[in-house]
Amino acid sequence: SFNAASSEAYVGAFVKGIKATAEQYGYDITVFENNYNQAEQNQQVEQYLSSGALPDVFIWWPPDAVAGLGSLRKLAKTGVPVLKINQLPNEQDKAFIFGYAGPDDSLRAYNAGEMMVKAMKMKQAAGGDGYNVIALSYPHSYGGYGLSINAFKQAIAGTDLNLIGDIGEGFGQANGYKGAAKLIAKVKDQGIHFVYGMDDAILTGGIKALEEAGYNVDWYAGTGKSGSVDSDAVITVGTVCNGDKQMITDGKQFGTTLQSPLHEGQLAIALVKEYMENGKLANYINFTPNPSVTGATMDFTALRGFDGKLYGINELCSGAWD
Amino acid sequence: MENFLKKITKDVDLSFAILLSFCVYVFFAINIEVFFSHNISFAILERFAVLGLVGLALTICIIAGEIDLSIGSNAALCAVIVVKLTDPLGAPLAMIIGLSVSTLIGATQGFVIAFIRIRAIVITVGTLMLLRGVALLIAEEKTVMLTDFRVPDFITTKVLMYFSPASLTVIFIFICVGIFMRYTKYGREIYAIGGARKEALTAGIPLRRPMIIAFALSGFCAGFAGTVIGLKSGTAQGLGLQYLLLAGTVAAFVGGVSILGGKGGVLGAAIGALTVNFLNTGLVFYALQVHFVQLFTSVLLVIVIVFQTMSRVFDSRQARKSLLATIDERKTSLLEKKRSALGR
Amino acid sequence: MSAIIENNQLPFSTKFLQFYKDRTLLAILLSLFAVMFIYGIFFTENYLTITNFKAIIRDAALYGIMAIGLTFVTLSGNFFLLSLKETASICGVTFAMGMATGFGSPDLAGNFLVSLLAALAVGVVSGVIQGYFVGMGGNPIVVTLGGAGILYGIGAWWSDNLVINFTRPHDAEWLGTGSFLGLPSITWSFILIAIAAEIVLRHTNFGRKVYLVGANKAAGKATGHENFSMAIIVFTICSVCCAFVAVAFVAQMDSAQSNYFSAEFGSSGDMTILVIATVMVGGNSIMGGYGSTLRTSLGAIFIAMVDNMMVLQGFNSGPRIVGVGLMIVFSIIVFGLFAKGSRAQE
Amino acid sequence: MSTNPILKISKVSRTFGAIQALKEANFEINEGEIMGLVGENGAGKSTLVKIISGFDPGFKGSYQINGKEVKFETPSQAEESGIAIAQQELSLIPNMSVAENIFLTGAKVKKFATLNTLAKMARPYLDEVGLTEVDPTTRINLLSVGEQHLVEVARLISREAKILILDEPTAALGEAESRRILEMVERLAANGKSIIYVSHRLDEIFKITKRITILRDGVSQGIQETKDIDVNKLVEIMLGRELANMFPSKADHISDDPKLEVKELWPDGVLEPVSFSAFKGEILGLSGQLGSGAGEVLASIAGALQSRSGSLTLNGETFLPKSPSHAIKKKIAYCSSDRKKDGLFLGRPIFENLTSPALGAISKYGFNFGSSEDNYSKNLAKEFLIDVKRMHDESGLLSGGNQQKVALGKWLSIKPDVLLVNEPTRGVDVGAKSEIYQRMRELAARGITIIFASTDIQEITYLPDRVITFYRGMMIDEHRLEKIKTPLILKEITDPFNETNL
Ligand SMILES: Nc1ncnc2c1ncn2[C@@H]1O[C@H](COP(=O)(O)OP(=O)(O)OP(=O)(O)O)[C@@H](O)[C@H]1O
Ligand SMILES: Nc1ncnc2c1ncn2[C@@H]1O[C@H](COP(=O)(O)OP(=O)(O)OP(=O)(O)O)[C@@H](O)[C@H]1O
Ligand SMILES: [Mg+2]
Ligand SMILES: [Mg+2]
Repeated sequence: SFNAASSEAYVGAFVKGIKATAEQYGYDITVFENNYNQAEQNQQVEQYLSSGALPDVFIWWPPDAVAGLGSLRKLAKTGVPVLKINQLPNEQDKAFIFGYAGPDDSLRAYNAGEMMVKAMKMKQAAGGDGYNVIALSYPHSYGGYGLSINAFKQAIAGTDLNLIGDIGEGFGQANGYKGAAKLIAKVKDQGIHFVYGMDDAILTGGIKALEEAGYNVDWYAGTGKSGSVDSDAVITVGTVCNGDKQMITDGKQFGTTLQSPLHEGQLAIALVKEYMENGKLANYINFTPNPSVTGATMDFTALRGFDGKLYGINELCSGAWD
Repeated sequence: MENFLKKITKDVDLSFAILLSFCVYVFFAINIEVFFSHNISFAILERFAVLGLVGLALTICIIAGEIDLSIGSNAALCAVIVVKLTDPLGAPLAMIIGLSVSTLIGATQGFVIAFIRIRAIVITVGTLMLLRGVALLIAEEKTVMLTDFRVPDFITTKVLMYFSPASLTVIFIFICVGIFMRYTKYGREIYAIGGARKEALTAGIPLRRPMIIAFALSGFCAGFAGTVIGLKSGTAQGLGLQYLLLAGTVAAFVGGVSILGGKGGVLGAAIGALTVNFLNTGLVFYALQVHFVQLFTSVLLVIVIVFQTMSRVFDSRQARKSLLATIDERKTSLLEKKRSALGR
Repeated sequence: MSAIIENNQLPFSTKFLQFYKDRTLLAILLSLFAVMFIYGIFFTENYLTITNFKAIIRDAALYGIMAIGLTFVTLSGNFFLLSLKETASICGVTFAMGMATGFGSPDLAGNFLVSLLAALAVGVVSGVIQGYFVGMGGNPIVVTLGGAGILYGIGAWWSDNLVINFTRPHDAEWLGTGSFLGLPSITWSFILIAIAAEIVLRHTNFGRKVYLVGANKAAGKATGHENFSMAIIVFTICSVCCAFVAVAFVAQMDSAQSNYFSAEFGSSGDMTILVIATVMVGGNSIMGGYGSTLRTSLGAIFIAMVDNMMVLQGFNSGPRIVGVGLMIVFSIIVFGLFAKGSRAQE
Repeated sequence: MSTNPILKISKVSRTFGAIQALKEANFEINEGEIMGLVGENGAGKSTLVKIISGFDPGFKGSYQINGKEVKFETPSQAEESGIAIAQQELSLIPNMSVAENIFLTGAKVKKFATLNTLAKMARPYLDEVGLTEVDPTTRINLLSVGEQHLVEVARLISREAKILILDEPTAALGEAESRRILEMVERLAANGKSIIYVSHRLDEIFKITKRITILRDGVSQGIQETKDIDVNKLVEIMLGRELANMFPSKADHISDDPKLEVKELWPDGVLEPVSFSAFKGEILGLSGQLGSGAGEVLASIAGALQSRSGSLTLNGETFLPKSPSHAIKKKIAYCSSDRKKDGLFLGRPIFENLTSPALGAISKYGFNFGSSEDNYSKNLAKEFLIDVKRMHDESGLLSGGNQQKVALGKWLSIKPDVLLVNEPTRGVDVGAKSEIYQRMRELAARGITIIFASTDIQEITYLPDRVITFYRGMMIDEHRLEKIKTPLILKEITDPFNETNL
């Protein structure tokens, strides 16, 4: 498997997952990491291939959905089947891979959008108003950005919600914070009522910035998790649950759409198994589930992994989910 | 040949660089059975095509007594331009445009440095950011990529077992630059302003010419590195390639170039780049986490630093010894004269 | 031959300018500000708001503090510490480790003081070691470049390259997200450190030595001020500043990770470069012996202003980097041209 | 001279900041003649020849070659019209080979050449200057200083120019090497080259030149036919005054309690250990040419130069300074010969320079607030007549003279027992010179022991109470008060063993 550095919490969990499952099925797997750096991966691929030793299957996670094509072509040229993960295949890829395993960026974002609409309704019910949304995004140069932002817009289209700001400072909490701080300064006096984080790591940083700027992001009314919303709170919704669980438990984050690196790892191996056994995949695109999770539902959420076992949310999520 | 050997043995830093790279290679050759194979050698040369160029770019600046932080951005910019223009204009024209932009940028920096008399490191801190942004703009903050992959396929095809058109071109560039630096008046001027700027100016060397040439050269090399990367993968990003600066600098220093300027050369740059490549390539087979690769690379650099520090101390000791020796041999005869003349 | 004339009671303004005898350069910096202001006022809405200026200074604070530390290195003629972000990274990891695990001993877990001291200690050690090599005559650029990779490697190795979280509430919140009299603690830290640094440079023997050794190492040696100890001290100061920034930032994020400060994908770019640029935009002489931490602080705010304004103008990261880069190059060239008059760099 | 000159300079002025290096100076030279250019330090000789050779376009006045007005922006332009120079400061690249250095730059240098071809091309020129045994491919920094100067000359003649300029070529050479240069110069002149020869060694000037141009404080004092002028006349024109009168009168006697005793001190670069003692309140002069060992002895007393063995005894303590700071602690102050290199912090204001050795004196607990430093430095400034108005100016903006006053004056801040000065007045204008001499005398009178080394024969004759002469790393002799006579000392520092009869 060629993938990004396990320094990234999500990738870290993914690597754990894929190794564990591979072991379970008796495959042995080598993981090549890179620093979210396509050029670096290209060279690794080059070097690995030059060693002449070929595996039965390549599992390929491009740091950049588009820029990875060079490496993909090299891998494919060897005749060894390639499974693409994490980044939805685009037209050029199709010729070189036998399938895709990973999240559905669009669905993920769409669910987030719907969750926000739901929250908006609850807030209205509680007598709050204000419908301005800001998005804390991936860098706009990054492949996943387009899919996500469009799906999200779709989900909130037709409602009162309107997107007034979108900044892509970078990945992770640190950049999430920086970006949010800047965006807040910009749109402050238009008013901010809803925040969409393209992933929870970014959102966690964003929430810190919001709090510092004096916003109330705690959506629980006095009643606790009764499902009613504090009418003047800024509602934040994230995805991927790779951030800080505490944000949700404290009610600073309304909800997230679960995306489990564990699933992704397991699914990848499962598909490899399927492909090895009957030479093809039942279906070409295979998504990991992206259910919505809110503070209210969180503790009861459990999902079946692709190994058949049932996993609690803490096992499924990456980031600060012990 | 034998005076070539003489030259190497005279230059302590260079010979140490050679020794070091030899050790690294042997280490991996022993521990990884496939390492000593022409496939791997091919891969190493492929990587050399990039890192070597960047190392060369930095080596030239350092020889001129300056350091250019903007090469990473310059490379990225060139990569973006070339990849973007290859589809409409065809690779050759695209390369010409991209490379002339990079070279021009280098030359401009050289001019500014010579004209204002500021340190390159100062101005290139700024241009690092500037060019990075420009690259991002030209790429419209997306990843630019080819639709037609014949070019990448061509430049990565194997020739003569070890080489590809890419690596062959780079080796050719190395030879040309090497000849230029060592055998032409202009090359020697670059060494001069690097090694002893005050003396060079007193000798009547115009600061601007060598400075502009040096930075134009390094800009060209950086740009070419970017071109190779871009065309090999068929894609380019505005934010990419920042890692080249570090890798290239390490390569240059491991190659034994002296930061004080005026010393080192193309050969050293090549060896430095190879050493780093041996290391990286070797480590790939251990499938280590990224930070270990960085760790080991820096350890390599530290070894060089320690060696150079020690050899400097040793040199000064030697210098004093020889001084005292020459005095002692002049002593007897002169003191003899003194006795006879002054009766004391 | 000029007779001896007491300069009795000069007007205050002259005294002030003599105090900052590098008047031209300071003037340039200030006029640059003026331009930014005027542009900002007329062409950017909610630029002139208090909150926005808070945001600007808040932005400047993090790399501003690092830059102040680096200014000591530069003024003392030891060029740069190229391992800024790596030092910060390893110190951040150390701090988070302390807050999360208490370095193995659970009763220490979450103990702010212990974690802080540990982080600073790491900064001191790395500063002393690198300073030692430089003092021995090693070239700062090479030495600290080597140091960078090693520090990062160790930090990542130790933290197994994972995010280290410690949950709220914790004792470091006051530093991370807390604020006092309406200003975030980190902003206060920036202001206080800036003042302290300026006092040290202007009114202590150590500060004077920094300038003297920076201006001329040989003359320094001849008058009994060796660069050996100087190098060790300034590199330590700089590293400690990095450590402090790391602690503040980690305290704010309730988490640390070895690559927090190397924004590979952050459009704001590489922390180390940003900090160096800040020192240069302050118009400090890279050859040493000339400049001040005040100018560095102004430089930091200046860069933050440019970036902030472009955000408010709704620019994407691309143009923003261009803008900041342009401003840096521009001011460096202007400084260069003027410095040429009063004092050539060579 | 009826023949009209091939090079003619008239009413040329050059100012640096506030000082005027050249004031409407005139100069000319004919085909095939050797023109001497003399004048004391700072008279403007180098400035003039820099202008002639295109290194210094920033002058006012007329510059004609073969009657045609010319304006050189760069050295290479001057070279194209047949002018080449070997400058006073070394201009060789240390870690380049001899051959590469000779053919480093210039219009006529081959664009492309291997080291071996360069070596072949360099051979004849090296032979010409007598470096027959030097391999052109050896690195410059492996050569002795003398040999390096010869390489400079070799580069000069390799330019194949019509007009050759030598700015103090023999300053660092021994007699034999010097003589070779002189012969070469005469040979070149015989082949129809015109040569401008700048030197402080008047014997050389009289030996080879046909005419002499004399500069005094940037003003040319007319051209003299060498044959109808003698040394004293020349010196008089050069200095424009009676020699002695700018020196303070000497002490009437030398106290006999030794303040500093130097025992068996063996500095690097000196042939044998030297022992002598310096008395309270005297001015002791160490006289000798470059590399004679006088400077070395001074430096190693100050801990600035390593020495193989030996010890000092000062105020009853016996020790050997390991470093300048060690010496400073023992109240030994050392003012080196090169103020720009390690004497001054050129970028820093004057007052900081003045207090730099004694920061402790101007601060409490390491802090330095208020005006204590101001007053402290002002007093020092007054002592050395440094303009108090300019205390906050960069010392680099001062004239050579004032710079030297600062470099020297700063040492009073440590209240030294012994003050060591190497070349007290190098590159210093006449006015400042006599001030510095006055100051040194006053300090001595206050009981400070002053030891200075100098290559300037005047000041070594008229300033000190006692003189010790050095020759090629050996201590030769000692003279007191009225026994100090110029000819005697000149003899002892140039040719103590009657080897040469120039
Ligand atoms: N670059 C410069 N900037 C300012 N002043 C200068 C510069 N070069 C020379 N001067 C001053 O011009 C005057 C003449 O200097 P010059 O070097 O021509 O004297 P010189 O006759 O060559 O002395 P010497 O015999 O010591 O070589 C001196 O006062 C010197 O300080
Ligand atoms: N050796 C030198 N190197 C550099 N600059 C020099 C040198 N000698 C003189 N100068 C120039 O001379 C100027 C000062 O010359 P001047 O002889 O008038 O000294 P001054 O200090 O201004 O006069 P005063 O002695 O009355 O104070 C400075 O601007 C400086 O540039
Ligand atoms: Mg001169
Ligand atoms: Mg004067």
